[in-house]
Amino acid sequence: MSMIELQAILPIIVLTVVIVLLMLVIAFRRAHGLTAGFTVVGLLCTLLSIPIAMAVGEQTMSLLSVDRYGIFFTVLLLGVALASTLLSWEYLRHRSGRNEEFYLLLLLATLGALVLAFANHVVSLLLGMELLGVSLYAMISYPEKGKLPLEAAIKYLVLSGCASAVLLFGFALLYAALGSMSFVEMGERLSAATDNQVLILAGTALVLAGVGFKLSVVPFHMWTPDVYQGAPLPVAGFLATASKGAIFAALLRFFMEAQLHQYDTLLVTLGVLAVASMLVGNLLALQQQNIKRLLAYSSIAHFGYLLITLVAGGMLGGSKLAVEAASYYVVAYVVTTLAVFAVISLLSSEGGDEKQSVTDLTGLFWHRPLLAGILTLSLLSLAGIPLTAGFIGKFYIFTAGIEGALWVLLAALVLGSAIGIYYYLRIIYVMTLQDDNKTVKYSSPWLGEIVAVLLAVLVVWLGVLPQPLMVYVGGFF
Amino acid sequence: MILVNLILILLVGGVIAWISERQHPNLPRWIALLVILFDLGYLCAVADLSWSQIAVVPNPSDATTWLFHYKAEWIPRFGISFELAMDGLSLLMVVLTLVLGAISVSSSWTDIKQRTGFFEANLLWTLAGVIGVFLALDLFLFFLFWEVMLVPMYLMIAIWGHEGRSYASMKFFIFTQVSGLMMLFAILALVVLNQHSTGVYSFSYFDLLGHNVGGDIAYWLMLGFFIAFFVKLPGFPVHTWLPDAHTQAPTAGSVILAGILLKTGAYGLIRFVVPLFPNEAMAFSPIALALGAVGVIYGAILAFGQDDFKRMVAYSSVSHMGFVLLGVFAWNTLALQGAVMQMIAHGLSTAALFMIAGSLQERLHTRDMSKMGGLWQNMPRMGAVAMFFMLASVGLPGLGNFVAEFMVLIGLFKVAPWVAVVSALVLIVGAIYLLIMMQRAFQGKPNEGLRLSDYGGREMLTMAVMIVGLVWLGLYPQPVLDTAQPVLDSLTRLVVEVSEAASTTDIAGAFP
Amino acid sequence: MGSVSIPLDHVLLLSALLFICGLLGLMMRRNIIFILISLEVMLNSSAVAFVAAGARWGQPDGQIVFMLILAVAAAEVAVGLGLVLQIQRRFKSLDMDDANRMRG
Amino acid sequence: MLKLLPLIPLFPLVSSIILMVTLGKLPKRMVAILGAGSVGMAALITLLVGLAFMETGQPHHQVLWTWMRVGEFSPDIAFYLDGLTLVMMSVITGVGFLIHLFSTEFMEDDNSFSRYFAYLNMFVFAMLILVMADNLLLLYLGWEGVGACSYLLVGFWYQNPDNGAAARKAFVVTRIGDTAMAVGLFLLFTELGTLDIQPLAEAAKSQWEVGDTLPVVACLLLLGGAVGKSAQLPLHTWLPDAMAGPTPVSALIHAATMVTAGVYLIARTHELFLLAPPAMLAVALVGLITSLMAAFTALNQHDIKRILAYSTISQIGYMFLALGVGAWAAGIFHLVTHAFFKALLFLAAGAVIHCLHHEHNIFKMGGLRTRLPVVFWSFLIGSAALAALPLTSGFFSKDMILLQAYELPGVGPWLWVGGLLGALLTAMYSFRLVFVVFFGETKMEPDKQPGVRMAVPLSLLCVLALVGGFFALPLVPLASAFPVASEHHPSHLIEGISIAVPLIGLAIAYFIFLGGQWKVDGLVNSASGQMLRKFWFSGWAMDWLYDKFWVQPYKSLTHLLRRECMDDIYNTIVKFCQLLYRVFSYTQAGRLRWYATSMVFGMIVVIALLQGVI
Repeated sequence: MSMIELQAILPIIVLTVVIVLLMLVIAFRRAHGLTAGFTVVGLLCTLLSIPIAMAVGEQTMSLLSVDRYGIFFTVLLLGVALASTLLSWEYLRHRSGRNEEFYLLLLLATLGALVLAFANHVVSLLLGMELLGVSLYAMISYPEKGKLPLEAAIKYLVLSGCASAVLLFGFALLYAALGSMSFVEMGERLSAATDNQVLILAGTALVLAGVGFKLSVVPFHMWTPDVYQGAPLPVAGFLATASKGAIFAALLRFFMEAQLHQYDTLLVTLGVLAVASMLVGNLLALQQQNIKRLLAYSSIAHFGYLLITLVAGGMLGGSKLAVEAASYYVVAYVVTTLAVFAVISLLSSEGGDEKQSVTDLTGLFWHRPLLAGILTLSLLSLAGIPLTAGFIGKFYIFTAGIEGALWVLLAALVLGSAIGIYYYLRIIYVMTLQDDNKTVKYSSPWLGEIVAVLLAVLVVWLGVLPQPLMVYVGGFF
Repeated sequence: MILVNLILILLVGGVIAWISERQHPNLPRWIALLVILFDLGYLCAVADLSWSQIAVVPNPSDATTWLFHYKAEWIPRFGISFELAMDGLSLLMVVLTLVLGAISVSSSWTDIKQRTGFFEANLLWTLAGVIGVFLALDLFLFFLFWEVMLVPMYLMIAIWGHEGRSYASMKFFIFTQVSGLMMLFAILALVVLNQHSTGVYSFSYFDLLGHNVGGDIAYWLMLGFFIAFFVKLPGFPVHTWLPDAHTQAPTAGSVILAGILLKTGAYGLIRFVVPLFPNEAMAFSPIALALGAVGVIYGAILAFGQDDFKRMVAYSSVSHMGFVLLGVFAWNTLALQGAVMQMIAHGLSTAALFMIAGSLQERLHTRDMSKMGGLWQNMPRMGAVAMFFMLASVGLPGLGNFVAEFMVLIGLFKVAPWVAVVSALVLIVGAIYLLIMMQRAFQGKPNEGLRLSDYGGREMLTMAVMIVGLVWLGLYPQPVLDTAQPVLDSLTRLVVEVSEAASTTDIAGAFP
Repeated sequence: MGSVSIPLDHVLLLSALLFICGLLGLMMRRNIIFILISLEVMLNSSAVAFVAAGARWGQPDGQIVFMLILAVAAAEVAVGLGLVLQIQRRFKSLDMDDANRMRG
Repeated sequence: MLKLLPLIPLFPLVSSIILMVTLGKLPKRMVAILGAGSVGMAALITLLVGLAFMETGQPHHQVLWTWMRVGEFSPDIAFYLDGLTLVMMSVITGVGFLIHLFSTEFMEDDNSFSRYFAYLNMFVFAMLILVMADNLLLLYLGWEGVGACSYLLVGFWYQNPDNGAAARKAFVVTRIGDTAMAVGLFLLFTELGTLDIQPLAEAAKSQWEVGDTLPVVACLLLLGGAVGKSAQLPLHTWLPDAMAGPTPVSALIHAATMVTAGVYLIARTHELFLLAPPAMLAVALVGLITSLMAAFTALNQHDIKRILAYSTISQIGYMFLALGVGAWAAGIFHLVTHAFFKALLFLAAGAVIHCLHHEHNIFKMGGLRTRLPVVFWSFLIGSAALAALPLTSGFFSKDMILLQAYELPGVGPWLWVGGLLGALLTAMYSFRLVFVVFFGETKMEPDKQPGVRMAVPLSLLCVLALVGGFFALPLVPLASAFPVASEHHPSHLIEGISIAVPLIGLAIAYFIFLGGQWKVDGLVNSASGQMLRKFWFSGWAMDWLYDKFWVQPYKSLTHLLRRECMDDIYNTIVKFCQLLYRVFSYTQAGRLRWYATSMVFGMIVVIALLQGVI
């Protein structure tokens, strides 16, 4: 491994070093604020290392390829991690228990996500996914001592383990059929393959199922609401954004590098999954009273929307537009979802039970207008109303879908969005209700509020001035 | 820049009104009123238009022939620009918007007692969004305004609405949103098709106009646009959001909804649907005309059955806006002029009826007409005003609504005599429900025990503005007609050219 | 490739059977310990498949993945067992059917 | 002098607006001066303008401003003055002024004095616009305007719901006719490209042949409008109910002016009707049948105003008959004389009602001849004119109509016979009224006498009703507007019969109602007699018929639709979504094993999909 290659993967190295150092810091001195602060500094250092890494240009190695695409998602994921750290700090501040190791887990999960963003090989994919996954199991059950987190963690562990096994078995079959585990080579041999069709078919199906699970695509979505509900809010936010985002990034790279878009039946399958996700996800959220479950169902739907881009990419022969659309949508989704979770978790930052029910938001507009405003904005973004990031995302998906002439998928998208508006608006409506018996004084979680405001600004910025990001994500692959 | 400022003034004014509530709860009202009047004054002062300028027939596909044009790069990746332009039609609509905006502020003066700042802010933002809709000529920007204006409107209904506001506001939002998605779809498909043939993305109206898509797909795209505007209009089977939203909205909300928001649908039909898809729109026109006629009659019939004052007025809107649809799809200058007139006249007359409903609710705490009666005795001034607007809605000649409806019908008669005859039946059916409204609310045995305050100076002044407006429209509508004429001329000519160039199919025969 | 070779298909069949066993265990078993064991079986069955595939192509990659899977499985189980302890403490039961507070 | 023309409608308009804006704040005296004075001024100017017009005899055309101009559709706000217009204007302002004057006393005690005059002035304005308009659209403006004023005035005493119902009925029923007329305007404009009356006539003559379908359709549509406004079959049912308004209103609107607007419309567009003989015949038949039906009904009423209302319907039937046979001048002549004597009758009836505690039932009156002498003489003169007793104004006009009807080739004699029957009935019911109310024993004492402001208009109208026919009124100005009728005189026998018939009617009425020589009680009280009486009393059961076949079905329909059935579609969709929500939610059972199973199921689906099975 040359110096240049080492420099290219500098962010990963820096983050690893930070993790080791953090372990030492915790060993020497247990202090919540210090740990959180160190984590923030560490993440900032990682971010700062990115320009250095980029200085050597795009590097493709046997396991990782450090390219614009990977760097882009790295920045996104580090941003999510940073925001999650600050939100976790606000969240854990008023809660008892030794929470220092939580940040360690957070960093480990981030590391896993980073690896996924660069992965161009089955092994690095596996490694990143498991690092991310195992850290998340622990994070889910770590801070809260109640029953729900535990239940969520064990469910996630078992099902995610199962999905990993399925994914691995699938890759094993593909490997057996193709003889390589690098995405690019797999793609080349796949298109040349004439025999071993059964292995390839079974392998692809299993890989699809495994990834589908991680992205909570219908019919592999069952775990999502339970895990979201049980996980502490910042963790749920991290899970919804960083974890899913990283895995989608890896999937997209796999899809593109292995040229999977040439296979019609695969596209049909993806299309069916997309339609199912859009409709089932939105329908499940329709009258859901728990916000976290509602967001889980909404994320199911959103990944249904995202799959449209893959299908469109296929119909267009792997066009850049599809990648562009997918990347933009992921960013919009991540930022918006994180903003929603930020607001909800800030509402619960006083300690005590989490504010999970929709009715807990009654009158929020009038006693916490800032947070209510941000939440409204984010929900509108999720619903795809213009001036928000979510709209540009939807715009992209529409464009890609039209270019690919995917009328059925677009019809489902329209239907799904229609249902979606209902439950997003329901929350907004509840917030506008009059609620007189809430005169509690809140100590303002200012740091968290700054994070939320920044996220909201980002939502608007991406919705109003999308051109720079469009140009950037247009340059992938 | 003038056009940008028009919108900016309202947006910033909204923020100021919101903040000013901390100083004094009355302040936002004054600020909102002044902001709107200032905006109107700004338009009049800076615009500096002469009739000769307006009379220039603009070339719809050449922005420089328009009264104003503003264009700035926005999202070059997709050829999206921040493009605003104004011609006579949009000028009329903007003026209507601002006038009714001021009226709606006045109508909510005593109605809204809580969170006035946020209320007025939402009101101003809605107006800004509507003006954006009337001015935007980049389809992306148009869609943006189209959707964004819903949000403050939604909040107005959801926060300050009446008992059923949850259902009503939700229905309003979902109906318009879903239809909006179909339009988004159609816009994007149009742009993509255009890109396929020209190689560049462009959302500019001027680039897309005259680009004949052709084929089955064009029909579907036309439908996408049509549905969005049709829902907003609202047209017959998709009108059901309107009675709920109008009934539950606060008075100012109803005024804006009926007076302005519905007009965006009509405006869209004239500006986009027919010019962008002339052949398809004309092929579709029998269906559209049938829907329009059904809506006209259906609205009137349902209005008769209502007990709720506002609901009745809402159904009358369904009925009246059907004329706009008829006018647009008859697509000759007379009918189009009628449609434009109807937009303005209906804006005024319905706004006034909603204000009366609002005043009644404020005083009686009910909208149920079966609990009213003989109110003329208690409130002769309100009764007289109500009588005037009732007669205006009935279509009494000499008032704006008559001019509009007559021109629509006479234009329509050339194209589709039987549709015109059926629609003309509304002269009878419409009279029935409006007269019974007057009877149930204001005539009959008065309740002697009731002590109600009659209209005061502010209300009378507001009403006087609308009365004068309607009389002026009814007796000397020529300025309005002259303003819209060049635009409509150019649009009709464009459509004829396209249809002639397109093919020799029998569709072309449908043009006057 | 070695002179005495077991056909790839056979090994894959074996691992598939193992995999299905694990899957069935996951679907049938209520005790969390057995569920974890089933999970382990699934993971390891895929590891076997990798080894066989590596053998087919004469590459060491398969075996490397095998070791990686062992590590992953170990980590999973470690966290899993930690959770099992907690579950036993809070739910007073290891029956996963009892852990269904969240639904709907 | 002709330039003063626009001032004529302007005076009442301004007065009306002042009265409306001041909202009853003005003192009553002031209101009276404004209300009656403005119409008086209008009458004065009409006189001046009329004199100026007589000098030249040339039609005068005056454009105020362009109303609206879109392409070739460009109606102006413009007036056209010819003999016909002048006659109508004279009637409106002249009779109108007298009725206003009468009203100042009649309505003195009413709280809404100012509102009354505001409406009444507005009516005069609208009526003037109707007759002065140079195009059909402006005419339509006046047409609808008088309708609206009629609505407002019929429902003037709004506190009684019955009045409101009557007002609505008046408005809606005439609206049916108006709609037909509007469609007629669409047709005329679409076919001929203009709505200006004179060019329209020219265009019609050059584009259409006599007997074409289009002119027939157009004329029938216009006839629809006329039938509605003039309370002819089948849209006559509103007029008797419209008597709910104050009596001077009935005199002005529902006797003298507005209801004759239909006659004016047909006369105004006679050049079109000449192109459509079937439409002409329809006009004549409508007129004749209405005239007879209404006369029978009038014979059976006991509300003084309803009798007069049916008599009005019947008399307008005569006018339609005249128009239908092409006796344009005769029709308009009858319109004028009818305006005099019917206004007189209504005002006199109003005076009776005013002095008798608002009593309407004639059988509770009686012997008023000595108690209210001024009213009695007025009523007598009015009735004589109505019955067309020789030498009264009504005689000349009715005679002219009958004679010209007789001359019509083909159906003419039949129409003449029908007209004679009508004349007989007219004499019967009008003198029945006189005998019952003013002769016999006194059943009720009047509590006051009509004052000078009532007496003066009554006396003036008496004069007009008596000698109006002597004025060469119809001949000079009308000649310029209509094709000259043939100067051929029918035989003296025919003329004699025409003169005799009303006298016979008078005699019959005398024998039955006053002298008591003829006992008709037995006939009346027999079962069939009672039924016939009831049938006639209800106005040939037309109201019942309409109620059953229009009003009730419409009400049921609206009641059925009241709860927005279109919403059911959307509610079904919502329900369906909620159902799906519940179904899917049910699958989220929270059990780990089930979740694992669902994943396996998903895998099978994916494999199947990839295989292309599904």
